[in-house]
Amino acid sequence: MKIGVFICYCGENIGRTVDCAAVAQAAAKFPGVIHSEDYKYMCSDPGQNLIKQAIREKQLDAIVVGSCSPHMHEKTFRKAAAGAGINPYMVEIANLREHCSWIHDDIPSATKKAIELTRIAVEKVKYNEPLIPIRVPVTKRALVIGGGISGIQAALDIANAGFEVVLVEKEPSIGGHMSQLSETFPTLDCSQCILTPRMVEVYQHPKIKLLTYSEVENVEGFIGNFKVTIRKKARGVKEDLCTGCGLCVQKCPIRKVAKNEFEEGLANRPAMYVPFPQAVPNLPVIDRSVCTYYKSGKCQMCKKVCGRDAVDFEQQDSFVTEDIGSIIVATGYKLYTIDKKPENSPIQGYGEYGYGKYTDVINGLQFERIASASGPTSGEILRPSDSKVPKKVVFIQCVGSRDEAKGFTYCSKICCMYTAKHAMLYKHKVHDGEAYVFYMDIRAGGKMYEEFVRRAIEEDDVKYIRGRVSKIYEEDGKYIVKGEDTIAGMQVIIDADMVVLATAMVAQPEAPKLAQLLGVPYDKYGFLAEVHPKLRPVETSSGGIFLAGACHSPRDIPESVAMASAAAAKALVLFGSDMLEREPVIAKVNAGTCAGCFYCQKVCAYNAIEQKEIKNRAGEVIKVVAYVNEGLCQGCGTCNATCPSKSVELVGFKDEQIFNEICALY
Amino acid sequence: MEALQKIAKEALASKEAAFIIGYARVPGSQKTRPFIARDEAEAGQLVFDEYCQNNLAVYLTRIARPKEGKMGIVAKSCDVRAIVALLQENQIKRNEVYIIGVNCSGVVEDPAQPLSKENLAGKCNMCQAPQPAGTDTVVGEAKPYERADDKVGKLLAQLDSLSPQERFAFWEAEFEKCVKCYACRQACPLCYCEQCIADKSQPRWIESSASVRGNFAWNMIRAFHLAGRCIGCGECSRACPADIPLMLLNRKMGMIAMKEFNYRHGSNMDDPTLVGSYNNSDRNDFIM
Amino acid sequence: MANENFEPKITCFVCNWCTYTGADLAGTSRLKQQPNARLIRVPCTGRIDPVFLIKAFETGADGVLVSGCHPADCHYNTGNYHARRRWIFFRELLNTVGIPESRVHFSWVSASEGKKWVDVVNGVIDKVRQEGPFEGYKKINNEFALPEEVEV
Amino acid sequence: MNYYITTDEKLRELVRTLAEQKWNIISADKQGTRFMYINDGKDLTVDAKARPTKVSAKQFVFPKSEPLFFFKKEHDDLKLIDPQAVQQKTVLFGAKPCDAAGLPIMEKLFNWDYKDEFFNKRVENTVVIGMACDYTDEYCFCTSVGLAPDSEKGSDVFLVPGADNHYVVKEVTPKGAAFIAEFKAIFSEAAQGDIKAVSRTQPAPEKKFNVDEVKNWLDGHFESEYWSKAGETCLGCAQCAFVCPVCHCFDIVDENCAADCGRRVKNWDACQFGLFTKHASGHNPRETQPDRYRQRVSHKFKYYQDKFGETLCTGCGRCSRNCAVGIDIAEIVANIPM
Repeated sequence: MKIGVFICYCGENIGRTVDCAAVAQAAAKFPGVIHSEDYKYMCSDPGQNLIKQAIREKQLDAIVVGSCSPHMHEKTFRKAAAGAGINPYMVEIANLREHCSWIHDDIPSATKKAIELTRIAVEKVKYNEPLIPIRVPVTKRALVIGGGISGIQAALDIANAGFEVVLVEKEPSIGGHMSQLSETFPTLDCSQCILTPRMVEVYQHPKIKLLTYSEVENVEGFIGNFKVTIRKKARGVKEDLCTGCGLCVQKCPIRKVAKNEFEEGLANRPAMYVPFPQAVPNLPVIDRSVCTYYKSGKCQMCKKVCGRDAVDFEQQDSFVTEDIGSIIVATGYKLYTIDKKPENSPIQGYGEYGYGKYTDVINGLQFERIASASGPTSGEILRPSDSKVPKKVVFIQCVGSRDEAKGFTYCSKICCMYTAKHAMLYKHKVHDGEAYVFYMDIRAGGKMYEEFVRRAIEEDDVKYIRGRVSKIYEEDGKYIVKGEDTIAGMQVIIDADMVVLATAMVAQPEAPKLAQLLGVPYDKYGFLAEVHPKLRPVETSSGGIFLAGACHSPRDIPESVAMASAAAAKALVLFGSDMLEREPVIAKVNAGTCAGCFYCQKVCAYNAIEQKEIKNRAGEVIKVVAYVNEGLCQGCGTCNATCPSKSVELVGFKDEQIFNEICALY
Repeated sequence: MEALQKIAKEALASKEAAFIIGYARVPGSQKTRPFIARDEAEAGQLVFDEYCQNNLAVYLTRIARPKEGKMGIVAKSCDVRAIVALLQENQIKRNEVYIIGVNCSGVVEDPAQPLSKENLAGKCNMCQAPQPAGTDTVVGEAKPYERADDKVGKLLAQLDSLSPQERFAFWEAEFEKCVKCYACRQACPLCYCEQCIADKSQPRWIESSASVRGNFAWNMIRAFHLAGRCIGCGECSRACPADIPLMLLNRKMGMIAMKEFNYRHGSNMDDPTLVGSYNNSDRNDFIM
Repeated sequence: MANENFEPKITCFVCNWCTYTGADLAGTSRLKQQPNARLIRVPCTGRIDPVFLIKAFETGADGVLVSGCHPADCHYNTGNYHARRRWIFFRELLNTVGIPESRVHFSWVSASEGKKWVDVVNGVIDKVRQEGPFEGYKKINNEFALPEEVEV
Repeated sequence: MNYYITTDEKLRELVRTLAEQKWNIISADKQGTRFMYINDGKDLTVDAKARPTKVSAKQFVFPKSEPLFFFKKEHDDLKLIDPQAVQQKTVLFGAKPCDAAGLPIMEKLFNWDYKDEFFNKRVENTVVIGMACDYTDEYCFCTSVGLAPDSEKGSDVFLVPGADNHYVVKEVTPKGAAFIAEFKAIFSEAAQGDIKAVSRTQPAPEKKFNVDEVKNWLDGHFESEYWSKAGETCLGCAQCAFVCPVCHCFDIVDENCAADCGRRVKNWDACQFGLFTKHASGHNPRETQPDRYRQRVSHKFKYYQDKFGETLCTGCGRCSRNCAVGIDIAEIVANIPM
């Protein structure tokens, strides 16, 4: 086999700590290597041309590129190899950047390591074999998980492109957190007014199958061919019969039995309820935890008043299974509940601001409801405890966020903007009121964002104090806010009527569970991980699964919408072809040596191992051996390691390849 | 003994079994050895007593399958575990074997000597049920016998108390003796691969040389492939011409199977195998 | 101790999706590491056969590190669970033949744990450096050294 | 032929002297498992009453694994490197007649066309101190293959146990004579009259078969029904061949030392392995275990006779004594329906 080695400087990135020329010279002496060279940027057009030229001129059978991570440019170099007429799988990458030059300082030892990494790749490529990608059909149907603004946007984009979408929302209505907001920064337009038409569009779209009050139960399969089981939770109301007249809700005798979730607990609701007036779908749901019928078997008022006989107390959770080609995760965020430490979380408690103890210490979403025209105070700024107009309001930023002691290292990103908005809304409605904002820094990057904050300070006279609040306590009906003004270098004490905490955005508590179902990595906070932070920000490491909105990290509405459209575009790229090419890295069985113990079948997560009878010429079964279904095998290789006789091997990572790699390390 | 011969003759006469894998006396000796009875006259040579050390289950995967009739086999309770293990691992089907269970009162370690507390096979020390279960028929009676010192267990405890360097030196001396005759493998009822990993040459994970290093690799992998599978019959140790205490490794793996998973292979043919299944709560404390 | 000048050789077997990517992230983040580790990339920890570890020692490794996705995070759903079950046996087996835990290390490092990867790698290197060269295996490997290289 | 007298204690002293002079010293181990290198007089085991060791002494002239050469790939070149030459002087203590006789038997195979320099050099460097045997069990049959408990075949020096830990020492070959001369202090010269008669405590093994009759039968019975039953319970391990003092089959394999170098090794192989005759095509001319067992018997009692006029067996009984399934080659040969 004739092997070519190409060592990339990556500008200075590799070249600074690795003597690339020395690596190329050392590689030239490896047995089997007949061509070796180095170049400034191997991934550039001239770089790729060097490779192609060498392949053609020296009739190379295989190449090794010493460059950045294979996750970065393996595809590029495979394509280049294919362009020069050799099979793209005759390419191996030595990771000289992420795994060498960037992590070492000492040139001699980094160069020595780079030579060894190159040798590993050369030894592996000796046993590479030409492979042909596997083609599988694509189900052109998307699943969007989460019906907030991100999910709505993604669903509409895909549906409008002409493909079917299943939109799953765990709450009784779509709309998400955006439907709770009063106005949006930096334009101060009404959140509901811009969102509701989108919600209705989803509901009415012929290509969108909307499953509210539903959750993803199980995910099987792979890109282009997922099978998703969805649990439709029992509403207690038959969706096909209910007209949404609302009579049952009006007649439910236990009016204020539960905290209204939509109003962030600032109001109550009955057992039979619609989350909010503009809910989509406009269908009520029975809260079984509080409903009299489920406690004593009595009442049934709702059932009695329903003219359509739509109330069904016996309704059970039901399951639907959908064939799906691509999944977009848009499960959004939650606000950090600061009064208690969440279970199994790195997040610590944050007791000292008195949230949960002092009625008028509220969080940002609660303030949104107070400021909202459709909220519990009809948009009048009244504090929850006594419905009086607060004359002095203190807003505290970074509650939880950017505070390692509390378990958060990240910035929640949107709080600077919404706090400015809150203070501004307050000043617009309470002209004689005073608004104070405690902040660490103002992060107002974004179109018209900085101008918006300046307006709050300069036009609306919001008093910004740079510093942290150390303590809040109640005294004579006031909340004494003790803080520090780090610019003035003095202690500040404010006797406030109300305090609004800009608490951190956290991931949905169920996000890790869903991520596990999907096989998508997530960070320690439960935010889902993209496959590359810069160049593939909406893709996950699981093919065909994309991310939209705040399930990935804290972000505001325009960013979420943009990300949702990006995710939709990724799904549409997938739907653009009828067949999908899959990596041909799959297991293959040697029927001759297989003893038929079927341990491989036991460890296969994809049911890809089948049993096959081997017959002699007389047609008698002489043994039963394992057989790999190429369509199902995902190429993990667990069967290969499990097989005692090594009768099943993973193409692309065969025993001989790995054996050679290990032997290259001497 | 007569009961055994009678059952074997009947099974052969009725064509229930094509042959009976059993024990026959070595002429002029009290020793016995494996014997395959194919007709009624040969069935008259079958015996069972305390000199029947062999685990005959090994023949179920070695011998040519009959076109008609089952493979008959004489099995002690420990041998039945090997048969159940083969059932668990798809090597035989229950309707392919006719199992004549024999109640056992312990077998000898050294067949030149009579059975005694001192001359009791190591496996009999570990025996939990001398009466075989799940067989087609059972003959004989199981008399209680006195258990001897658990030599393997003691040696293992001693080995565990050494430093890693000392343990390595211990095995270096033991494996140096290995001649790679693969008697351990061939005598093992659960080593049934058509091509052993040790015979695979592309790549050659286990060097075929009987070098110390190749012997380390072979013996470690042999023990690993039997981890959670070994049923403790000790045939590997007994077959080893170099007297390498192979059961130390097998026993260690068996102890882990018991400690971590409360599992004994070959106990029940419907049990999921240890390798090939997992539990979310499997031990994780050794992983950073 | 004399071991301070000893540079151990650590052979690492890592899964493609979590640990290899985590190591990429460590690189992208320019987190410095000692240069003693050599990574061999496999799709999944489920692919890692114990014979790899034996071969690593046969090729002169002083220590081995095996790393993959955290439980429940496996890109292939269950590969790491099956791997872990094998390790439970194999590490005990190695320990019994005198290849101690201090030379055979396991970790879960996710794609986002670049920092953890650095800590794990440096920790393993330090630990093995403290252990010193794996004299036991080096001795039995000697039989395979080219004659001119044999120390007489 | 000259006779000498020595004692157990003097032999131990000899070991100490030889160790100082960097000889390789081989003795049976205390457990009776095998022969091994020793360096200390106290480890010497010379016991006429002991059962033959489980593994024979052949590996000291025909190692179980022996590098023939090493190779190193260098870019487009391949360098061959010789292994370290066999030089060291070696002495094998306490070989029983059934062990010592193996050397001249194997010597024929290793010299009939190609002269195996590794084997020859080792034999040349080795002084075999044989010893009359005083052990018999049901597996012993040296008398059936033309040997006896006091055969000197293959020994350079031969010890006959006498009373009071004394040994009568016979010099058998010039090499043995030179050895005795070199270590005069150990071996005191004895006159014929000084040699006390030594009484065996064990009867010699009974003669179980006649090798000529066996060969005659084998000549015409390749396809005999007898074989199907004879090897039926054989599990196909190589124990019998590997413990045997004369089985000499080997396989030559290349092994990796590292990615770019390796060694070519000669390893013991055995006809009872299924792989022994398996073709690359998958076809196996010796398909079943009885086929292979026939080969084992035929090679020992026919083919080797045909080629070298000798029986490839010393009657030590090791293969049978160690067999996990009780296959006794002497019994099978004796039971041939002649």
